[in-house]
Amino acid sequence: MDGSGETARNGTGGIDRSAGRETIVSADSRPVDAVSADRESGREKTFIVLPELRTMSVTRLFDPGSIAVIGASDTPGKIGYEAMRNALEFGGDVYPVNPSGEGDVFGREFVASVTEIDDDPDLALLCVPAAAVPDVIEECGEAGVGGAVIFAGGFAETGGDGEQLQERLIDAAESSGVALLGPNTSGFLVPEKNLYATFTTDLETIPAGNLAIVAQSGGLSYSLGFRAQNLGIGVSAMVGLGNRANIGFKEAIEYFDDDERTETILLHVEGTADARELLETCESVDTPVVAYHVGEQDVGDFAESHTGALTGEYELYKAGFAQYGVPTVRSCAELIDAGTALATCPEPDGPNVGVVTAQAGPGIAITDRLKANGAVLPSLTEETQDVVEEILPGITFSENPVDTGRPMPEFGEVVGAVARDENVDVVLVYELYEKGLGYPVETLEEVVEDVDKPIVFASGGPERVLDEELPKLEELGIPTYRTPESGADAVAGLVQYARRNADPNVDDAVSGVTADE
Amino acid sequence: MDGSGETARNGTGGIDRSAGRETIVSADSRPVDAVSADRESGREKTFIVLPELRTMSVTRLFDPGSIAVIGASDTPGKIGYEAMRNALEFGGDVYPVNPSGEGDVFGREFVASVTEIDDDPDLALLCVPAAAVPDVIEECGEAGVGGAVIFAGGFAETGGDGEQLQERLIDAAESSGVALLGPNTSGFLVPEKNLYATFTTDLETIPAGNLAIVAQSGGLSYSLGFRAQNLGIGVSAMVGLGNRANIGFKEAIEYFDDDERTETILLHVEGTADARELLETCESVDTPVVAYHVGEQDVGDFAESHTGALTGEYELYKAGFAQYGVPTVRSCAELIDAGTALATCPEPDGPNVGVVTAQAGPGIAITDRLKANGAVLPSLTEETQDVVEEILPGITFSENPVDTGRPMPEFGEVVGAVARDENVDVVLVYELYEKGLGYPVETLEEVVEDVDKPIVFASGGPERVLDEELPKLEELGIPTYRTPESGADAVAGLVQYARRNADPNVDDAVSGVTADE
Amino acid sequence: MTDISGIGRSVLETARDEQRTALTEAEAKGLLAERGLSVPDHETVDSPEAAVEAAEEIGYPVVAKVSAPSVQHKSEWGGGVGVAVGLENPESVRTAAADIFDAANGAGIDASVLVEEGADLEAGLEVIVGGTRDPSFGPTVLVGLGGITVEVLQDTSHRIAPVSTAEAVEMTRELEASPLFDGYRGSPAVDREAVAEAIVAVGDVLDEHESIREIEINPLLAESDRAVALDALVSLDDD
Amino acid sequence: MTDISGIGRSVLETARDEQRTALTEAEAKGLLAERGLSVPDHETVDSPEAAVEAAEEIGYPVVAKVSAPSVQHKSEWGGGVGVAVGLENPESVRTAAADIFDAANGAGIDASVLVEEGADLEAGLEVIVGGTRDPSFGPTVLVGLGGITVEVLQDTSHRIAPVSTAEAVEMTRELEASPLFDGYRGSPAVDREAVAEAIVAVGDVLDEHESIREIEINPLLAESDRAVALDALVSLDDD
Repeated sequence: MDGSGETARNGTGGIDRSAGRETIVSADSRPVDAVSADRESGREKTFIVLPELRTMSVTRLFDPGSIAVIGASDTPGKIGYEAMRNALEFGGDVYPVNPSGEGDVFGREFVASVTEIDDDPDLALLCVPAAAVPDVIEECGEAGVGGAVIFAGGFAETGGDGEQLQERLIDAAESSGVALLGPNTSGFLVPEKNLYATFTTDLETIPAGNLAIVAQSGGLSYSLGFRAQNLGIGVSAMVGLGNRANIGFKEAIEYFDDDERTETILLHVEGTADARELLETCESVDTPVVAYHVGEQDVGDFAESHTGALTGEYELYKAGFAQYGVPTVRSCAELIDAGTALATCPEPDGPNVGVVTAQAGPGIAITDRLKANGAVLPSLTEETQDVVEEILPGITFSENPVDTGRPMPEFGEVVGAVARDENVDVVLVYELYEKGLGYPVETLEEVVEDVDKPIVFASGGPERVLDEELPKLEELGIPTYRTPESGADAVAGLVQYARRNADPNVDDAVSGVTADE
Repeated sequence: MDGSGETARNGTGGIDRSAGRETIVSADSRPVDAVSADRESGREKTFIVLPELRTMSVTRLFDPGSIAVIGASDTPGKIGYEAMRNALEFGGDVYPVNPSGEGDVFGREFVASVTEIDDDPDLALLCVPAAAVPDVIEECGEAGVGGAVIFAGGFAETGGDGEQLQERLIDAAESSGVALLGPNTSGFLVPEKNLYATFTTDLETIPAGNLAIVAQSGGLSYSLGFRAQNLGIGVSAMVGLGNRANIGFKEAIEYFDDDERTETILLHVEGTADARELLETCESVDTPVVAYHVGEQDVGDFAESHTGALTGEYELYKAGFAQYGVPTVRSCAELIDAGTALATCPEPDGPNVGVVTAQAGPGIAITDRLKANGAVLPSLTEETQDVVEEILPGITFSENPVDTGRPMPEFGEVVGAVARDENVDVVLVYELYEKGLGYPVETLEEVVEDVDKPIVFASGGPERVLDEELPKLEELGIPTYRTPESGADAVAGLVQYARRNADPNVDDAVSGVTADE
Repeated sequence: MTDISGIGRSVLETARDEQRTALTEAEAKGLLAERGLSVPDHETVDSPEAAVEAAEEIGYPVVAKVSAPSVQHKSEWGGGVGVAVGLENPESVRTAAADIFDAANGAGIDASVLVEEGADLEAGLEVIVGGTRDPSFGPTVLVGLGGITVEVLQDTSHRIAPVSTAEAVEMTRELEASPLFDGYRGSPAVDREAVAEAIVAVGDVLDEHESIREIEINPLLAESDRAVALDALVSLDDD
Repeated sequence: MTDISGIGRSVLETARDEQRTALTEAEAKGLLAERGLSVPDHETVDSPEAAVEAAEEIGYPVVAKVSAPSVQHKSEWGGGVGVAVGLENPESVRTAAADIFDAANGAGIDASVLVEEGADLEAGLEVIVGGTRDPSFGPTVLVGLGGITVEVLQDTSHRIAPVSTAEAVEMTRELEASPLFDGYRGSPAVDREAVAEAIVAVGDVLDEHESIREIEINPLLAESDRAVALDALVSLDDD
């Protein structure tokens, strides 16, 4: 996090808005003033804390050695109880803080105030009502807390008094140097560290992995996290940003860019007053980012009451993500699918997809969907065609896609021939599981050692069989999918990434907004 | 099946094509002649067999009492072995037929010819090479076989000699009165009867249910069947039509319309020379049909080599399905999702959706997607708003969508209030699973008894928990989904169905091609 | 003064007997006029003098077009003399007709001249209504706006024919350019239902006459209270 | 004869000092001409006689437009006298200019007249190039075709500014109407790169001058070898 622009996000409250949805230039004035004014004042305020200290606070928040649960409770069902229970999964020190708490909770003795802890807790989980939050943050500052997660709602997203309360909160955070996640968030988790900085349940089921979920909405971060869990896919972290009073998209993305466990960042965006900063951040980081922007339709007032954000301007988000190198998707499922491919595969060199299918019908569905998403299906070299025809004399279709007609022992060799084809940047395979034949794991192991290109494998079969067999491919760095179209969507993400990050000096390096959508 | 037009489908071979993709009227001549000519000759030919006999043949094929496996083999891995093994799951008589077969296979004695069976087998599975098929079909006729499944490829889909072979096959079927499924098909299955008229493996994992899958491509029928299996959803039947030399979309749809186990027909279409007949059939049957038409992009030659069908004209299929009352989807996953909702829910009265969400972010994603798919989110009546506000004083958003902010004991009552709202035709609920609170099963049981409207429930949570808890809702006739968008897609199918089958005398009865896409 | 006598089935039979692949414009318009479509007053003549007489009866301005079964792209025919618009007086009609007859003689074809009431394109919206017999779907209809919206932007709506008027109205509403029917930049709203009736008629004609392969009304001029078929092409099966 | 002296930053300072919410058309065009955009020859005059002199220098036909900071919708202003096009001779220029000055006097405002080289709209493709300072994205640019493709069909392409020429070319290719740039129905191809340069210029100007809220060139006439800004509006922040 650098020192500029942070309070601009929600500085005076409720300014996290975007203008209307005009698609032609109109002479109407747009609500730029409040934002500009706020941006200015925000810049001044953030002068108080040096950038490196802020970065350190963010790091202490997401990677703490000790946690204070403020408002901890021994009453099951209360947020202060659930947050305490979750925090205890974590290996470091956990301190329950509650002035009216007596005795202990989960075997840890209550502390009356965060300032009385014999430690500078890195992370505080604030399970207190909204009205108390600013004062508690000041106490956190005194206590040397690094960062705080604020679960309470009732801030800028409710307008009026809530906006003022958020202003007070930001002032308190600025003067005390405490990094804030929220308010109005469900928190975050880091499965590999058993770190569950949240009050919800069942999170320990989400496996550790290499996808960082950074969602504007806490609720949607759970939709994504559980979708990944359902697919057996792990996350390096899962964060709901909430009102972004302090830690916003930029700070979270930059943090997870530096996180060694994170291979791809999955972004959920409804709208932000700092869209340009968001785009520039996505472009500047090394870790691939995939974005799910919600807001094609006018969802109006409902969004306004959510996290103080009007849903943003669809056209600009769409154009902006394309321009700044970010693949975009249209659902939670697609976000996980595309993110897994980006996190697992070598970086694709271009948009040219070689398709190999053992069944024509799914191959046609895949081809249709790939083309609709801007992929190119190049001709295969004669060399490749010769290899394929040797394996499959009289094959029904020996161009791209290559249709072997049925699963067969030589299927892996056909995939290898296409993967080695110099015209091909990405390989998409479809093969229904066939008992007695299995997947061509050994052949593909050679192929992935030999060829530094994404290979994506889609299949169908009984759930139990897929659960057993597909991981063998995944261990080779081949992401797997269970419908023809989800494989195609994952490849579409790779194709978008290749196109949108192509060397501008190369001929076909177009940003491809139209072609990709 | 009536007596007209059936051989038109592939009568003289290779005529199952559609014209180009011009979107404006051009003066170019279109390849109408071959089809018209063929249609005529087809009509004459089919005079030979009376319609009621043909219907009986189709029924004997799909609902046999006995099966002959022609080309049965005792060598594992051979089609004749796998088909035999599958057939034996079935309770009726199974006869292995092979002139060179000696002794027995799976304990059944080989018969040298189908004509030597002491029975009129209802169904013959032809595991013989393409060249032998027409003669075998004639023998089937002599033997009194009702219908035959022809697995072999090498017919019209390969052009040239294959087209002539298919002509010979059709002549043989016509003169012998045998109904044909295929050629170039993987067959069909009826899980409830343990009837697996196919050579592929692992099919017994697919549970019995109320969705009939009717796919142009055998491969894609498996993609769909296993997708359903993976979701724990059962099928009443799963059919790959292949080259449709004889049993086509019309005959299959009409058969499953009469099938009492089938509540919805899932259709996969690449292209057919009888598109109008297909549309008229969909309109005429009582069972809801949902269609997945592949062919938005030009997939060209690849499709041609598949089942003798050029991929059809996207614009006409899109407009035609809308016009004839058929909801359309764009992927295997959506086909299962929408089909399940149609098969499970009461018929929707209109396109007005009431959304209730326990988490704002997923609710926004749902609302966005619903609107993009032509759903209407009506205002709720004051009565409903009063009920909601009583339950949730100071709720953040008490219009439609209703956002309760979090799961809560009263959540089911909020859903009930919206379901009872006279402005609402369909209810879509989103609630992350919360341990200790669970789903509002008891309240919703009262609601579904009280209100005859579709209620669709989307959720997120650990897979094992969802597997345990969601069936409690499904037992109430509430279909469940595991991402926000898949719930929205399912409701979009209901909305399309309501719109496209609305009483034309009602004001908002528009076919809604634009609004729905 | 539209010559709609003796058309319909007999016009199609005649054309088939003559092994023609299309109706003449007058025949095509007659077929559509029988279904209630508005067409400009017109007369088919065989001499420049008769052209002037026809123009006097119809009233100026008029349009003169070549009329011959073999000529389908009239405006490109004969070095551009095939269509003359905005003819305001007898002399210009006579000259235009004479040019057509000369060009026909030069090309060795037997042509007539269609003299037709002139239309004010500014007074309405140019629409394309078409129908084609698809090998797979049978009769189908489409609507789009004239010019780039159809040809470049491919903004069209399709249906399987026959269609009801309500369905045809819905087709016009599906067009991205639909707001233009309601008036744009101060131009008056046009008669959407009249456009719909034209779609219905095209679908019905295709549905009833199996020998017709394709119909195109281009442009159909949608005005505030009617829609006029300014040009029409009916192509026949060439078997 | 473009009066581009002393513009750029100083023009914006002047406008701000005068608490204006927009530049005049001449100022706006000057700002764009500084960036290399083609603008028609023009001169701002304060009497009908000076208008005629200017027209003589520029060469006929010319256009006369009202020029006053308070008048932004020139063609609707003054009962329609605000813009007079296709002026072919001294008399018509004098009359047009006099009408403008009369209307200005009647309205009690201080107006000049902008006399400008006439353009042949048929010789090119009318394009809209715009840029707006979005509260969330900052400077953004858009391109679309003039007329219904932008206004009804909303066929536009957007970018966050500043953009490169290659990116701006890509914007024009994203338009559904993109084939029109390559020539349509025999009209010549237009200079796509010149349109791209205009997009680049609009983005750069917005990016560099925080006081500008919005820029619109409408139409930008794309011709075979250049693109000319026939009208331009630069709106300023009103704080």
